[in-house]
Amino acid sequence: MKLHEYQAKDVFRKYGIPVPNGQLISSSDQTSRASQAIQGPPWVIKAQIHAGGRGKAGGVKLVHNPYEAVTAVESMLGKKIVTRQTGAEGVTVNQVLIEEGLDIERELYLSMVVDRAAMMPSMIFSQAGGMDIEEVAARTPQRIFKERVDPASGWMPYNGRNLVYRLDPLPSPNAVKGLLSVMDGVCRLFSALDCSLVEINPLIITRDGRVVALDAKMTIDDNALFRQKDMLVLDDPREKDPLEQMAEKYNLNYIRLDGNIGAMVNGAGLAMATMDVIKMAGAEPANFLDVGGGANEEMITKGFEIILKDRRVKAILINIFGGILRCDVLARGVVAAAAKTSIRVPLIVRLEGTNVDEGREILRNSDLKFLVAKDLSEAADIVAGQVS
Amino acid sequence: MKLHEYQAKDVFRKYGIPVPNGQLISSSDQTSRASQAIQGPPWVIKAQIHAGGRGKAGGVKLVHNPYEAVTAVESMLGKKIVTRQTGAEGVTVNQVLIEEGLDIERELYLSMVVDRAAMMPSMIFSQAGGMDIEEVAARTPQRIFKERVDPASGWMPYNGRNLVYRLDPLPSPNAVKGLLSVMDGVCRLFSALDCSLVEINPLIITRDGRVVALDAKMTIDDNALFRQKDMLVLDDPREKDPLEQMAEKYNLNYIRLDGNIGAMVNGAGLAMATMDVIKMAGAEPANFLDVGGGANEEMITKGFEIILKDRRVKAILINIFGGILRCDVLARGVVAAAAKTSIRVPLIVRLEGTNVDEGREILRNSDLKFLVAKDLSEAADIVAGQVS
Amino acid sequence: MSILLDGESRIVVQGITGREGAFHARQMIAYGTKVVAGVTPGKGGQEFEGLPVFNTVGMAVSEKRADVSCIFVPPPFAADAIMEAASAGIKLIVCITEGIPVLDMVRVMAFLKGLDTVLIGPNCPGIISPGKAKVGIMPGNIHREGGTGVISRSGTLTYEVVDQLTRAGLGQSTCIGIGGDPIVGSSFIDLLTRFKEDPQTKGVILIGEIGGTAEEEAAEYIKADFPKPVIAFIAGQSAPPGRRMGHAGAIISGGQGKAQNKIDALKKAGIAVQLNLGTIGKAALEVMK
Amino acid sequence: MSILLDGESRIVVQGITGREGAFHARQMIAYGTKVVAGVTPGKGGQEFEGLPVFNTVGMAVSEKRADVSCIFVPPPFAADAIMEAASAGIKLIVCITEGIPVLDMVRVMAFLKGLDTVLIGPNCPGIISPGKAKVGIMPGNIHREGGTGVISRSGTLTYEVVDQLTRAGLGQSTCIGIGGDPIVGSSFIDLLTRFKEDPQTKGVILIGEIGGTAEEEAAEYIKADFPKPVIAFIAGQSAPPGRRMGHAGAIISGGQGKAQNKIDALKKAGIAVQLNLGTIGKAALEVMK
Repeated sequence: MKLHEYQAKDVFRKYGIPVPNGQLISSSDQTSRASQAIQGPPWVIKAQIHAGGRGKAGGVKLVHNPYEAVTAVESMLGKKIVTRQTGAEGVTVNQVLIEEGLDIERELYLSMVVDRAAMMPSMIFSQAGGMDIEEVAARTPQRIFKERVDPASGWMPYNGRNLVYRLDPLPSPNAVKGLLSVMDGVCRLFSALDCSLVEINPLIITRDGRVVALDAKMTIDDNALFRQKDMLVLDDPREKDPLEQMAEKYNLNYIRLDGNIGAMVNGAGLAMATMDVIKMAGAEPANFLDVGGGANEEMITKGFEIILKDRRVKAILINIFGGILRCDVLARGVVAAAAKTSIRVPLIVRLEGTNVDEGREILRNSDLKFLVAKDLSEAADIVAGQVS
Repeated sequence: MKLHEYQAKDVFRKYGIPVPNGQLISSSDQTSRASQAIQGPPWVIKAQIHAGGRGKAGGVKLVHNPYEAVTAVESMLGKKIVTRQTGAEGVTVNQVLIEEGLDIERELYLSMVVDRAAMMPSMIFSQAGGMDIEEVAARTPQRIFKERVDPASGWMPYNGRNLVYRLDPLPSPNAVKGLLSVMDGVCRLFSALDCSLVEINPLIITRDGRVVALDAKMTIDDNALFRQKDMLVLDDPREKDPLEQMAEKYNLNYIRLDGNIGAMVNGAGLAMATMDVIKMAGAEPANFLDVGGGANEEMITKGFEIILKDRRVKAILINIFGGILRCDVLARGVVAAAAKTSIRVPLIVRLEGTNVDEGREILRNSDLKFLVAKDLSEAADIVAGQVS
Repeated sequence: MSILLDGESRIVVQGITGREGAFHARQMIAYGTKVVAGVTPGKGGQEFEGLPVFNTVGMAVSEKRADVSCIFVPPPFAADAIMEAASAGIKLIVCITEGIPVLDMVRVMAFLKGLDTVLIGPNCPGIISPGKAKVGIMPGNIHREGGTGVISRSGTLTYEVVDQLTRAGLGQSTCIGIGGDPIVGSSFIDLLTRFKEDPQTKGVILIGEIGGTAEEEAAEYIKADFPKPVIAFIAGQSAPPGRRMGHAGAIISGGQGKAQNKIDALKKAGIAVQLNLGTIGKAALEVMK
Repeated sequence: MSILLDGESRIVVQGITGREGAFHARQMIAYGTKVVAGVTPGKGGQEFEGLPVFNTVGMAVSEKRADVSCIFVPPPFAADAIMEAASAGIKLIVCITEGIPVLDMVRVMAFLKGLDTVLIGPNCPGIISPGKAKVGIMPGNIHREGGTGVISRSGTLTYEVVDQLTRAGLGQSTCIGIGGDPIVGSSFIDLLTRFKEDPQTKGVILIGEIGGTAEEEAAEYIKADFPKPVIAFIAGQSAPPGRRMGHAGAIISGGQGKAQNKIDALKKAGIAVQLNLGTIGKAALEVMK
């Protein structure tokens, strides 16, 4: 679950990580009151969307007087922003953060993630603040420093020193202290709030030697939301695809993609492989949909309904390898969904595994029109043939 | 540092560990108001002293009406209690705890210590509540259950289950829950407050299924007091030996013993070995005094003064193996102390190691009367000869 | 032989009185697996299909000599269940549970450090040594005993592959789903090392997917130190970056975890990579021969 | 040969700019020890007796190839300093600091698990391989190179014993103070194992004291697996129970840690126990011959 910048900064404040003074507004007539309440000019106007890359897409503006502020806010609120992470449709800006502009001496990068190979949280620090860190990592890996956090000890002061004292030139002793304190805070909140990502880019040192988190990204581990109720309430579903929202409600793993072949599969790995097979057959998947190993009839029905709601879908492939999910359950779910909605596109079914005969029988005896594929390759070929 | 029972129970409350309702009083005229405020009769009157074994020494009394309560309080406050842990002199009772009497169904034992061999905290649990646990451990070790706490995970629910589900017969589900919760609380406070011991004996299950800590012992790791300021203020020095208090002030490791040979040594191991040598020579040490490896002249002076203040001392042995502590520093300290106080007992000096010649010279050139021993065996023999 | 699991293994099922635990315990027993006990805290003393249910794994070990555990405990309690099994001396722990917080797994792996315990999973279908024993949720009937080892990050995708293997006449020594989470107890390499020493195993199928770098590391190991034939498949070639594809671990992020990186690394290590899932059975037959 | 420390060891001193650290760093250098750098966070770039002072141990390792660390850092920061050294790849860490909270040491030992790092101490005089190098605070001049290994929980008591050994003509291979705290990095057994393999070491003096059961465990190990002559001394025969005798670890509690228990265990294992400290040098000469 992603937090907005302003939400992450509220968390930062609680953990003693300095952030710029700012106010959140959701309509442009709040702009002048907000800018009066915050030291400035200059102010920085920042669109609150989950996707990264908003800076290049006009989602961050530096303004030097109240008029510019209003103009900047109006250019964002209610408008769509398209970044490399939003897809071509872009996302609508519902809220804007107005912050004091600070006098930056130095921009650094700081983040924390779980290092899968080391099986520990890892803090990542770099002199190359404000830049695309993936690019820095690819081009100049020697500029990226890492410290792992052993669960037996937790974050220790030396972890911070190992990072900060590699800066060249070394900042003032006060700034060193400030950096160590921010790192400690990031590590504490990362553990306490079950984060999968905390990122500050840039983390700045001001001309008067203060260390401030100018930006803030936080992602909470979805698996841990059951014990992070305070975070759960921060969820802002407005940017989510409506079909994905609906799927979430029914515990279905559904991701909308750009193609036109709807797919329903049991199991994440098989679902990915099915998308791959569709693509190799020359077509494009409209979605990833894993109904899960333990899906019941209702989940199948809902999954099938979601696919049918997607107007771009020109053909549907059902690929089920019955294991825990029995083929007869699948068949009943599909038939139930078809009874509610008219199916206006070709349906290709490939069933295998537990109770496959019963499943095929149920489908055959229904009103449903569908094509049968004997194996996965054939299924993909038939599907691709339908839309080419 | 030891806490009093009432102090430990205040801590327990903060960590959600149920304790009986009670009030602390320090004069007997507070008895009736206290007993009115607490459910009863019966009440339990408990002398607040650090030493264990007070039950058998008249320090715990069950009373059935307010008159008995006053009598019981008066029998304790201001009086000396002698237990197996106080020494023959006993300790004066300054405070008394009045508690509600509870209806006990079952008495258990629970404690947490650092397991030196495993290098982890370890929780110890036994059915044999209310008994001397050392005796239980010696006679029926199979009745003692232990769970270690891995620092990588902390106390886990399974640790508690491993202990509680070994009870035979198993208590009610509610009591099981209560026990697991107490264990969790003990472990949390043990870590958070840098305890070296937390002990609840007995931990009871009442007839109505509640789990309550009837007694409470807590010891804080002296080495961690620098970060446990909240605990430090709970220190009650009134039971300490005045000479030990004075030594503490000067960072001297001094323990008063029952013999009559004062000893001043550098280093804890050598100090213990010196006590042993004195005893083997047929005499009894009056103290353990380790002036430490890095003692300066002032510490030596103070240490020597403390030994001289002990009226039982009939002879003094100084045994110094100069390493970091140079023999000349030692000599100057002794001479300085002697200048302030008249030395009325024989002084035997054994010096060896760094700057031994300078040290001997300083002693020789002073007004001090002393005997020189060429080695440790001779030193002990001379000392023992002086008092036999 | 087979690896990790054989007909002598004595299984305790943690969470045996739950819906999933009960269903799959019966399936395992039906397959012929030696399930010796169940564990559900607070239900000790009950019976399950004639087997004793204990309050703790420790009791299942001391009373019934259990040496393998299969965990069907809900995510909030699963890390605790794994540690309980390990501390009770269980040598092979198979955790089926999906949805364990990743920081819980960080703690579990630190806890297991230095212990002589193998963890398979979590978020996995389990492990099966066909004809001997099955510990997990895979359909037993698609498997046949034979000489091919299977290691996979996936569930049904593995069934698809195993079904094709069996139809192609390639039986399996042991099939292991290592799990779809970012942190899992056993890696490809951990298991390859065991397949290397197993005389029954003639070759191995490795089924990877997007996310992390486990396949790249496996490729290096195989090139340096694994003498038997290997065929690999990677799911998620068409997956978009930044999205979690069902499995918590199946996500391309920070420029890492792309299918193409993995395919390239495997090919560079001289490993046969099968791109078309539909014909992996036949392809395996070629490579294994 | 000697154990753990020799003339090639390259020492970094953590806390070199403090009073104690500076004093003993000079003493070590005067003894001929290869001290290559110091570390004090925030003082990187300074010099100490011509040696560079770094901000981190990592820099001392990468710039000066330090492989041994000697720690003189105050108790609140000492656990951090130990972990810093271990994570920087230091192979031998000698922690002199007295007064580290025991729960800090619990964390340190869990942290060191699985790492290829030896910790001596804390609360110890250090380690010396006479004639080669000295890392710690012991007076160098009382030592002579020779064939006797010394392991002790104490400081000055060890000097007393070493002095007697030297006077008796028994030189030392390596003398280690393992420290007086309840939890120390290296046990008697850890070091006996090394002395066993060291050809220079002909026999070992073991100096124990009240508290814990380290001597009892050592006795069992020696009986089972240590072929060289051993002579033992235990301090604290006259210590009262329940009191901490200077060292945090020297306390008889819960019926454990009595000197007599230790003496009995050692004697039962066939080890010569010397009761009179005054004549331990001569006694050692008998046993070692």
